[in-house]
Amino acid sequence: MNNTILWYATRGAGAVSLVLLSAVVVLGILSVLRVQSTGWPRFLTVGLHRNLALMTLVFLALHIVTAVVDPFTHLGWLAAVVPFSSYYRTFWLGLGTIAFELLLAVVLTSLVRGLIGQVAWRLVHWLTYACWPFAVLHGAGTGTDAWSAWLFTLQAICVGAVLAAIAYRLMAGSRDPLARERSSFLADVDRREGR
Amino acid sequence: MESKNTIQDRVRARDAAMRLLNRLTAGAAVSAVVGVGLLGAIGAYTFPGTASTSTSTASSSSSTSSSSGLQTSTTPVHRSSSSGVAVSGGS
Amino acid sequence: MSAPRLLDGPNPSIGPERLAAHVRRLGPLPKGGHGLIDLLGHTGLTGRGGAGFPVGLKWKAVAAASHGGAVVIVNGAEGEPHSKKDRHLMTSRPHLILDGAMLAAASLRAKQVVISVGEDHHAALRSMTEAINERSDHERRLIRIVAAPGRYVAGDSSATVHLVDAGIATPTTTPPPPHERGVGGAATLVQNVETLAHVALIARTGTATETVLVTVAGAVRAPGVLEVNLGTPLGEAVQLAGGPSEAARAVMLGGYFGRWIEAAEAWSLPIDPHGLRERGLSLGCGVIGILPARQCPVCEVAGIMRYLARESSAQCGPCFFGLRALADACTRIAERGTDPGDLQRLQRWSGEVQGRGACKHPDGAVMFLQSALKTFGDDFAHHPAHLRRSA
Amino acid sequence: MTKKLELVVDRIKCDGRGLCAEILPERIRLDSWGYPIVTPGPLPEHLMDLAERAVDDCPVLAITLRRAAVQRPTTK
Repeated sequence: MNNTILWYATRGAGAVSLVLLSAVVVLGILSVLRVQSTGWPRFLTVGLHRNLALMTLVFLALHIVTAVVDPFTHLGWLAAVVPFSSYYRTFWLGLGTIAFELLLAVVLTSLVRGLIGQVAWRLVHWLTYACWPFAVLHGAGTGTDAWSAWLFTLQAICVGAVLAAIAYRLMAGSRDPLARERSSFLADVDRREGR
Repeated sequence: MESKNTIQDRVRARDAAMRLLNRLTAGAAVSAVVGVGLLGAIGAYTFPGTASTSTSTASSSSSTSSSSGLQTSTTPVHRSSSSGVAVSGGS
Repeated sequence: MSAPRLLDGPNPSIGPERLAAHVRRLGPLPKGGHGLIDLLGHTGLTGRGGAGFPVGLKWKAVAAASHGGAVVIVNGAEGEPHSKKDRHLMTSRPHLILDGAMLAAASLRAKQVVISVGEDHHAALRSMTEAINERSDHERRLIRIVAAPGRYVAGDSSATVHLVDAGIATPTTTPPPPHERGVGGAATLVQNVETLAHVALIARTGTATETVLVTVAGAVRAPGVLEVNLGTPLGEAVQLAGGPSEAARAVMLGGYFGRWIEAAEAWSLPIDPHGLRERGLSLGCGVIGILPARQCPVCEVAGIMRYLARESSAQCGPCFFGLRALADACTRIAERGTDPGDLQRLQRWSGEVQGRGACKHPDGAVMFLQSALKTFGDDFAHHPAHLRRSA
Repeated sequence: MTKKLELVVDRIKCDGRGLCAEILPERIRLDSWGYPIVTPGPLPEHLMDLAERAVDDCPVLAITLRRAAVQRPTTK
């Protein structure tokens, strides 16, 4: 098997994973914002969010495996699991390892959400906001051709889309129609110690 | 109460959306696979190195850029140049 | 001799009866146990907090689910705006309530007795606290008091359990009901104070008590708490409260989760949980509210619906939004006059709200409104626009 | 004892996202305020997959499948 192909596959899969991950993050935010329209019910956003998340893992696997087995970079499997353990671009690669492990945690907990409960699942899911930036930095730092116009544009689009979604979410506030009244009533009947 | 009719409408809308979901997912999968090849090719094309190698890379990869066709005769060039990358990357 | 009454003994208005006097009058506290549970079943005693659930059945359920760690909650929150009978009993006969609580604890092998008293009912809080201090060390170790927030849903059994458990008086999702899984997951008996006072007498005499506490409110000369014999005609109770202070239009029986009855029909009704149930009515928490003829029932109902909407804990959407929509529609009819559209909406929304809360708050409010629409049908159908509001 | 399952909504958890009604219109509709009204009773076989989908997709885990239960006595 030709090593150069591995080398290119690693970078291609990496870039595709970043695009997919960004799309997943945007879809996740859109579902929180209860975006819908005729022909686009809410479960479509959620379903796509889930499917693309799983797809991201597949291409991430391709990205990592091809990188590891490429005898030229000879990273070794350790670098794939232990952050900052590779001699090659230690820092930037370490970010990628962290991002991968965070994403793994987020996806796996989502698969067993019913077992671990909504609260725990939600806490872990917030890690997405750590995972995604790590992934972006990893791409920018490690990508040999990070600054080639192509990849740069791609990354710019991803970052722009996600930041826009986050800004929208921050401006929108809670979409739970009961959030305000519920908390004000709660405050009125809360008799816990130390309050 | 809900009239039978509107329930049927909503069932139809549900089925349509389910189909759309499957199509979008499949589409994403295909374009992602293509993307790997394409971006790989672009990677090869914009690969740092001497003008001569990069142009030779360009001709070879652009001829087969769309996807998986990269592993044609151009390999040795890339091998050498990619080793050059590792160095330049390290610097 | 006739069966003893809750308010026998010294005049209730002079304050709490001390332990010594209480024991001198009624004798020592008998033993609880399965015998008592069966006895309560035979006497047919029903809860006096509002739901009227058979006491024997509830104790059996707790005993079955209890594994030596049951909890007894004495519910004296009395969040019902017009009801005064629970605090009246707590301030006059605290030891009768404590006796009932201890009998429940003994019969259910409970390790904890918690008395929930409305935090604004200062006299009741003081009376119960002093009474507990008069009891034996063993009992004092068992019993504690919590102050319940003065909100309507704080009286709900799951809200009371939540308050004791977590310090938050909001209802929680049932099933499972508290008598299966309550405080700390243990089987929990939530019983109204008056109910437990009856238990204390039944355990001593071995026979059913024959009285009930009611609060007569509204257009009567001497509104207040009365202890009347079961089966007493409602009109007689109203006479005992000084009689109507003016021409009466209707009677609200059972508080804000109760029913409206035209005055003419109401006077002859027997004050008796079973008798009323047979008529599709309920004594509820024992409130008998007299609506004067000069007052507009539509405005009165609108005001109460606004109150009940405000009192939703805003945890369940159908309850919060549904009750608010119903209250707004009632208020529109009250202020701008009848609109057929609003009358239809009241019916449609009632159907959408019924049975769709974690607790019974939405159901109680909707049944109250339905009874008002039935009793005051004409008033709702031809209500002129005017701005008279009732609190 | 049948193995029949029914859908149950936790009214407190539910915040009216409405996905369940989109996924299973055969059994779930939304009230005037966007909260699900579930047709009571056990689910027919041919709807089980969609019902499970509705349960899995609920963003707040408010709707669950449970064995068609007997009514418990409830107290206030």
